[in-house]
Order: sequence, then C-alpha cells, then structure tokens
Amino acid sequence: MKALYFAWVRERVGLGEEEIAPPREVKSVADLVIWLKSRGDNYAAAFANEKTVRVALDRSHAKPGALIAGANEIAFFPPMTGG
Amino acid sequence: MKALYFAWVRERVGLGEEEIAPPREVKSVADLVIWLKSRGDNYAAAFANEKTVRVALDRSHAKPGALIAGANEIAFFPPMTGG
Amino acid sequence: MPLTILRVQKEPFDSAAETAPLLADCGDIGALVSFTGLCRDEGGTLAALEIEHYPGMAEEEIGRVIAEAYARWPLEAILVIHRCGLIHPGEPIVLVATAGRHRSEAFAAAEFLMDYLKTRAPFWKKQHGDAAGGWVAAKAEDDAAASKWG
Amino acid sequence: MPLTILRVQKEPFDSAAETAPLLADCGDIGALVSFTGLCRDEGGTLAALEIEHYPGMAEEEIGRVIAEAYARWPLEAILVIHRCGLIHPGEPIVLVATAGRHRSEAFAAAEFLMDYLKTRAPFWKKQHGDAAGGWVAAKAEDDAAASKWG
Repeated sequence: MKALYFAWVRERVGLGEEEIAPPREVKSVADLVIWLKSRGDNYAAAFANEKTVRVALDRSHAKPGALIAGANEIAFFPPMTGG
Repeated sequence: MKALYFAWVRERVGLGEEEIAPPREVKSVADLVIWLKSRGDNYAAAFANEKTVRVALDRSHAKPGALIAGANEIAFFPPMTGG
Repeated sequence: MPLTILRVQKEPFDSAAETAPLLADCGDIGALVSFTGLCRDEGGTLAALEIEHYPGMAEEEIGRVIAEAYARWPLEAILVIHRCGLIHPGEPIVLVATAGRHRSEAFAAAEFLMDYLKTRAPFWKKQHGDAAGGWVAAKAEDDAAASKWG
Repeated sequence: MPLTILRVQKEPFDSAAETAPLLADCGDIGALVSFTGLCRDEGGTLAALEIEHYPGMAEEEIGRVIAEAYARWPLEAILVIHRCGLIHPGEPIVLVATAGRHRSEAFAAAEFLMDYLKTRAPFWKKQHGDAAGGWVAAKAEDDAAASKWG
C-alpha cells in the first residue's frame, strides 16, 4: 500500500510518500503506527506523540482502531489548520 | 410638536405628517394615542390595535409610558420590516 | 479607529465593490463576512417591493446598532447599506459587512446587525404584484432572532 | 438542483467576482452570505504563509462537508474556494458563500462550512517570516467550534 506523509510528519519522516508492505499481523491503523516506529528514528520521531498524528484511509478520516485491509492509500498528518 | 405617520398608519390617518398641539393633560405617549383617536375615524382606524403601533420620540424608539414633554417630533408606525 | 460605512439610498449597489474599502487597510484583518439581502420574486407573483423609511431616524438607528456591534465585538470595520424606494426581484435590498481578526466575531456581528436591523431600523416593505399585495407583516421569528442577543 | 462550486487552487481570487454566479438564477434567493478568510501580517512579522494540502482528499473532504451542509439546510447554492501554496499578507486564503431563501440558514451553513473546513479539510499552514515560524498549531477553539454542530 501507499503511505503518504504531510506537513511536519512528512518533514520528520523525511519523505512525502513511499510504498510499504507491512507484515500480515499488522491489522489496524494503530498496529501500523507501531510497525512504522520500529523502522527507524525518523519514524519514531514523527510518531513520538501518536495522539497528535491524524490518519486517512483512502482519503477518508480514520480512527486508530480502523482496519487497513483492502486500503490502497494511508496518509499521516498533523491536525488540520486550513480555512 | 410634529407628528409623523408611516406605512399603513400613514395610509389610515391619511397624511404623512402634521403639527399637533395636544392639551396639557396629555403627558405620555399612551395619553397622546387616546387623544389622537378622539380626533376622528381615520385616527381611530390607525390606532384600532394600539399594540401593533410603534412609537419614536425624537427619532428614538419609545414605550407607551414615555413622557412627551420636550419632544419635538413623534412618529407612529407599524412593526419594522426592513432588512 | 474602525472604519464605518453607513448609507440609506434609492440606487441599487454592487455588494462586491462596496465591501472592497473594508480591506483597504487589511494588515490585521483575517475575516470578512458579508450578507446581501435580495428581493425574491415569490414564485413570479411579485412585481416589485416598495420600501418606505423614516429619513433621519433610519440612519440614526442603524448608527446605534453599529455602535452596539462595535461595543460587543472587536471589529476593524462595519458596513451597512439599506435601500429605500422601488426594488425589483433579483435586486439587492441590504448589505451588511463586518471585518475583524477572527471569523467568530465577524460572523456573530453580521448576524447581530441583520437581526437588529430587521426589528429596529424604521423601514417598511410593501409588495406590488399579482397575488402578493400590501404591507409585509413583521415576523415573530425576526423578533425571536433579535431577542437572542439579550 | 442546487449549484455547487468547489475549487482548490494556487491562484489568488476575487471574492466579489466568484460569488456572482450564485445569484445568476436568483429568483428564489433572498440571502447571500459570504466569508473571506485573509492572510494577516501578524504585526508585520509574517512574510508569507505556505499552505500544504493533500491533493484529492482536500477536494473530496470539502465535497463531503458541502453535502452535509445541503443535508442540514435548504440552500440554493454553496461555493468553496481554498488556496494552497504560497500566500502573502492581505491575500485571500478561503472563500465560502451560501445562498438560500432566508438569512438564518445561509448564515448557519456558512459558519458550519468554515468550522468544518478548519478541522476536517487536509490543509496545513506554515509561517515564513521574522518572529513567526514553523507549522501553525491547531486551535482548541476550532475543535470546539466544529463540535457545536453535533
């Protein structure tokens, strides 16, 4: 699946998007965050305060408990500040 | 003092403004309405339902109990429907 | 010093062009809310609206409502234009615009101004047309809207 | 069929000209509310605002917010334009406009759209300038404003 990062999450991770292939036991958004954090200091820094990172699955807002099976695109970003 | 009439109050009275000289015992707006009604059927028709007629003394909204002494201009009109 | 524009006029106006001056000195303005009230055709039954007003008091009363809005909210600019005379369907009747740092106060003040203008400014609408006719009656909902501001 | 206009763009826009189409077929429209959000200069410390967005989701999420507004209020037209990229002080950032028969629904829907855009549309502001710097933090008051719509 494709992972996208925006704003300071993008800056901390160090890239805007990448293809990821999490192992089968990674089922929820929360599982995926734990797995991402294990991949390096840049991910650990981006998700240091998990509660402030928002998630969208296939371009719709999603909760940490949402299942990622079937999703093509997951995005991580700070709380929105548009408008 | 000058009396002004607007909208359907004006149409029922039959004129837009006039000079009036109420007797000394006419002290409040409510007194003045009673006195005006005694002046003819047109006034009686205009003030038939007194509660729907609003009043301004010298261009500021006023209640029936307000005293008219010193006022130069009194206006009578229906509830406002601008905006 | 906040900027105030207040006019009562017979002529139609262009809402867009009228609000431009509010942003002329816009360093500190983050929010501009504008409300345009238009003459509906009432399903084709309305030929025109005639607006009678109390010259002098209309401007004074709108001025008092504007002063009240400035006292309640920190705003940089307020504009009120209200037409009188004959108005045809599709034409604007009233324009209220507020500008300030934040949207919440600009929205609140614009709605307050409209609610108060409806119930306090001395204007009266008369309908001309087929089905429609006569003086427009004041609406209880307008009184309720104005009373919510306490 | 209500008229919907929805754009995410880099270019500045003219609020006045953009709202004109909402009144093109205006027989039944009695109220037009427009909100323009502008880039403040923050006392001269802000050189520019950079707005990052999530292409695709930004348009979809704004579309969902517009659909929700139509479901809640009987409106004739809704317009939302949101900029991305570099924005300088005094320039417009966002324009929301609503048109309907009565003012209460037009005001409510415009405020609802702004509250929801602030907290749901995927845009992020970064400040460039002297004192100011870095990503703008989300405000608790924006969450509170959005939550009041239930």
